[in-house]
Amino acid sequence: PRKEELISQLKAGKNFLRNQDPEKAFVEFKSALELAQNLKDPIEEKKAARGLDELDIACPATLHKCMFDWSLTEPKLLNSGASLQRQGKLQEAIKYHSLVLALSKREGEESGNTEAYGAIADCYTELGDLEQAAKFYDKYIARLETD
Amino acid sequence: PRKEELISQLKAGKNFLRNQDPEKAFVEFKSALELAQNLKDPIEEKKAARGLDELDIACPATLHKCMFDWSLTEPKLLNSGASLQRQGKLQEAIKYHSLVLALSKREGEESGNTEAYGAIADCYTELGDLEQAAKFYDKYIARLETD
Amino acid sequence: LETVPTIKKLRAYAERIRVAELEKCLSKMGDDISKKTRRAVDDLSRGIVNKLLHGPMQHLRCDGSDSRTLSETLENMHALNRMFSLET
Amino acid sequence: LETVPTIKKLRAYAERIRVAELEKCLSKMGDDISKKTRRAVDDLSRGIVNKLLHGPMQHLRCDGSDSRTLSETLENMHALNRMFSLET
Repeated sequence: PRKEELISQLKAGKNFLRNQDPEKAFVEFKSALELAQNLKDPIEEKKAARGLDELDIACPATLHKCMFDWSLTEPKLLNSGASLQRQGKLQEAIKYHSLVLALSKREGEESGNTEAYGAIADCYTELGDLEQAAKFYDKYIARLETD
Repeated sequence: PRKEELISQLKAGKNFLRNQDPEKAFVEFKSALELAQNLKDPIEEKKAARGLDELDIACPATLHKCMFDWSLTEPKLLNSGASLQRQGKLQEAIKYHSLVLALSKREGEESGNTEAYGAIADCYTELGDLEQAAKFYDKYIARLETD
Repeated sequence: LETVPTIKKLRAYAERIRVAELEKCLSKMGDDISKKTRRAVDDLSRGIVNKLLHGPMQHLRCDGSDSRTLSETLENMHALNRMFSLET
Repeated sequence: LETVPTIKKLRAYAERIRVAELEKCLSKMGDDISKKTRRAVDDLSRGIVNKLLHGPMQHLRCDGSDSRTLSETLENMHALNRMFSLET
């Protein structure tokens, strides 16, 4: 039954990945990886790790190793987003930075949100969507005085 | 003869102090202090130390103890200048900051000069001498991009 | 909305300065700094930049509800473009 | 020369931010930091502030040799006064 749970998590992760929902994909692959490690199932563990790697394209493959420590994960996500942005992969960069916003809320540690809001707004500016950019810049500016 | 040298240094220091030339007074009292320490002459040593204390009114009395280490002296001088400035003793504050400029040149370590130029200009602004203030702000601004 | 590109350029300008100064600082501190120190230094650099940018950024985002605000916002934008050479 | 008081106020504004952030950083780092680290952190804070202020400060000190420069300098001053609330 735990093996079935693992397989269904991997399947769900892939679905979320295909539907461009990185946060949910991240959650599924992350718990699949933990489960596979508990079950000592190296094949499924590799699949879960590959899912996380796919999620983290531009990001060092070590991301999934430290994803349980948000203080390490967050800068990596922000860096990956920034690097995608430099490559002109703006939609993907927005996804990464949105992931920071989503996960930081769960982690209760929102110090990277200022940067994430600003970076998302930068991407929308480059995409020519000034309305969206302005919306995110407003959130960014509202946070500039906090810590 | 060394004792005579010491006494003439102390005299010179007091003269410079009276004539509001803190840099030269500093140099005289500093070498008098060294000389008195070498001669193991506690009375003259105390006089030299008192001269330095007088020079450093607002400054902790420990200044003369660390004045041979510029990396310690410089922030103390800048702090003393700033504290005099806050007390409205603007002419004295200008003297302190000028001392930083003069000594840093000799020490070959000019990183505090940006702050000294800016602070001197601030004092002249408060004194209403905008011409002098502008002159020092120009030096300050020219240094803002250096390290 | 005309001011949006200026916000982006000003952010980039400040970020270049922040990263350059941070790297200088880290190289002075050497390799054996703790994670806590690394984080404190990073927070310091971001804190100063963010708090200094807050005023200008806010004044680039007045909603143009009355004309005085709009023209002022545009003046702020022109001044920032000049002062930080953001046009190029 | 009209811009001289603005330079002073802008310097004071930035210095308040610098000192506040520096103190936060030092309190995070604890008491057992080396003189080298203390100095590097201080230099970092000054470096960021000075380099960010360089542009605006320079544009407050154009000599008013032609009228266009003078009026621009005054516009810069008004914009900075607004953006950093320096008038009060």
